[in-house]
Amino acid sequence: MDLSSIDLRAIGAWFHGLLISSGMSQTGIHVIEALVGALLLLIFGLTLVIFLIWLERKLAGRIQDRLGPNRVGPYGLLQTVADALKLLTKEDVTPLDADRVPYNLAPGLAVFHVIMALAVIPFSNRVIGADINVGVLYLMAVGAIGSMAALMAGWASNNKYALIGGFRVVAQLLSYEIPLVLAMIIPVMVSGTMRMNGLAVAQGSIFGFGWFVWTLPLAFLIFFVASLAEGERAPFDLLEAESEIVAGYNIEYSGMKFAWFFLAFFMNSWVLAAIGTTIFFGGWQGPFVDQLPALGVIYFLGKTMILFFVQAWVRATFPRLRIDQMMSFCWKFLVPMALVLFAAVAIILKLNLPQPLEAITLLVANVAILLTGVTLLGRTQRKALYAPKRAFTPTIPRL
Amino acid sequence: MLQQYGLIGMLALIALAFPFVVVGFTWLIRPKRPDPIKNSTYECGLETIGETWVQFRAQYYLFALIFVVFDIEAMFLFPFAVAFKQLGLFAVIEALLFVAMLAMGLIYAWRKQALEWQ
Amino acid sequence: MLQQVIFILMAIFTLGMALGTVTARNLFHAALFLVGTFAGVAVLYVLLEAEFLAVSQVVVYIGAIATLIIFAIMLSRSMMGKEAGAMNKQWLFAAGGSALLFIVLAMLLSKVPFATQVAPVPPDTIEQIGSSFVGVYVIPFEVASVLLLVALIGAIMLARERHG
Amino acid sequence: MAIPLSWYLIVAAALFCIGFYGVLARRNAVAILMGVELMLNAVNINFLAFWRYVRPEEPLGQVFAIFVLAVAAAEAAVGLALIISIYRTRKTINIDNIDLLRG
Repeated sequence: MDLSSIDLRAIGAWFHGLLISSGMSQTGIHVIEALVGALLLLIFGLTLVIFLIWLERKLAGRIQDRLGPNRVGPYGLLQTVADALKLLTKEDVTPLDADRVPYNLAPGLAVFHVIMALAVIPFSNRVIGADINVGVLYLMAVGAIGSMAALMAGWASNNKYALIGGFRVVAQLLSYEIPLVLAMIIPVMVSGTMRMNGLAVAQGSIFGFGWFVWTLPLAFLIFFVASLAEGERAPFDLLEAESEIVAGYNIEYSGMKFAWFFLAFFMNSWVLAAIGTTIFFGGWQGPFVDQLPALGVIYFLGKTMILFFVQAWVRATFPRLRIDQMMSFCWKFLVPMALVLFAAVAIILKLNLPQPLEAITLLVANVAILLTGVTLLGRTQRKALYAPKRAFTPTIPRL
Repeated sequence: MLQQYGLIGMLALIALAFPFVVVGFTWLIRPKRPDPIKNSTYECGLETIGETWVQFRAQYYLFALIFVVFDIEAMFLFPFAVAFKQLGLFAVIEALLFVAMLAMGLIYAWRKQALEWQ
Repeated sequence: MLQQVIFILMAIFTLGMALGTVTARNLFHAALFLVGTFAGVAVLYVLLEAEFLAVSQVVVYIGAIATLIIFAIMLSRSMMGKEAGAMNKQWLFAAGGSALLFIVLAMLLSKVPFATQVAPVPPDTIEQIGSSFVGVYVIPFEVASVLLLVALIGAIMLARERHG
Repeated sequence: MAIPLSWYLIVAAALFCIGFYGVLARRNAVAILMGVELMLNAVNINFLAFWRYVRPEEPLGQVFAIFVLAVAAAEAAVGLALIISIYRTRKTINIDNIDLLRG
């Protein structure tokens, strides 16, 4: 069998042909195709999240010298399924004082925002839900709905801890959205498109040398740190700082409604990893992908898994930051650096340098800005560390 | 173009309905034994002191405020970034002026200690 | 046909949410209705094939302005319903006036023959917007940045808690 | 085109009137601000409808709508900061009670 004939596009074309031969109207075909695509994305998301939860628990277990889940199924693979079944049959307690409509709406919106994000992610050159013109901005919009869900949950629970957790997490999500977006604008500027697939196509030179992570490593670093915060992961998981605010905005939720927040959390991390892969690691690009388009899906999922693994690794090893440190880090370090980087990249690209020289200049500028930023940060931190500390400051009494 | 949004709209319908369908399904199979203590806040009968919706500090508002300004900035910069390849050096300098203006706002907030979490 | 059905449903949804915004006694609920209105308007923009504005609408209005409003509700503890009613004394006149205005506008708008044309939207609308920001409309563009700067400074001055 | 222009204009007019009612009838300053936001949204619908149906080849309508968005955000930021600041000194944001200038 000729391997090159395996094309995911062929399945779509076959399905399209099937619908046309059934003699349906044009609108009907569009509706059915949209329905099938949407259902596929939903099913993909749900199966994925079952696997991701197992993976993360296993990884965290191994990193922290524990076993992790190992009872249900081979290697504990079915642990998440068992958990899901338990949550399905669990009693669902709604606090009497809760603001009922927003209380019930919030977990649904949390799931809604992560599933919506799947629509624009290019799994391969042809396998993409909707390749819209404003892909990157669409992801931002979807994220805005997520912070609205946290705000609603925190408010409607009628619990002080939930409210503080909700407000904290929204302040965090809002703050870190700025460096995230500024870091995403830079690849958009280089490639000249906001389409997610266009961004992946723009990085397609031989064996990954066109990936934006090589020419814009600082943009990727900013993106990655901000995506840890957007995914509410350690070291930025202040919403579930057990020692301070018990468990954040979802404390009053139980049963399936809690499960939805849990699912949204894991899928959100994966979506952020997928965005990082598409924007900085060439998405579905890889060797022989032109001859065998189906390989793209494998490359894409593999790269995304590696990024997700790094996220889980960071989560399992880093201690938590304080909220003031977290806010300062965002606004006084990441945002200024992203702004400077934006200006530098814009100017370098307009110098019209020949190709290899331009890439090298970009790389040098990135590293230089990063080193300057880190040096400045280190200097101010050291000053604070060695500042004279006194038990009390003597004041001269004024006459 | 609208075809692309057909899928997004369909996905929106399904993604919006699906969580509630599942929650409705669990309502059929789960136990329902409410009691006043279980249903109180914190699920344990410990009463909250005072009103839940207490007044918050202005710090949250200040962060949201700075965010709004930078959000608008990003919205202006995205079309600029898409058109970037066709633009001349002077146009780029104009956009950098725009960014510099907002960077000044950030510096002002920094100096006024609006970025400190007190 | 399908587009018309979607339009009518979304128009009803949007207007219903807007009515909720102006009548809800609980201010937090009013803010949530407002979010619903913004989402409905975004769908109308999609039907107009203005995808950039549709997405910006969600980013700016739901992500930023609605959040700001909810934070402000928290900060001022201005829950409705606890004080006297949500409406002031002139609400009946306001309702009459608004209804009258709507009737006049609707009659006017359905009568006027606007010179419409059926032209496809160019595929590079976003590039056009971007290059016009730094081209034809460069002065509004820079003025917008000054406006945002001034708004930021003013709002920080007003909202900051003064110490001592 | 499937949807006539006047449909959009009528929806925008209705949204504008609802916002107008909110501004006139609400007591709470934040609620009044929400009414203003509704009115601005109605204006934007009109801009985009005219852009789509009269001159889609030129981005003027979209650009104007973006500026309206920016102005709306600036207005909300300053307006809400004012409300918070008034609340801090007067402990109310009920418009009926804010009548310092009445003497």
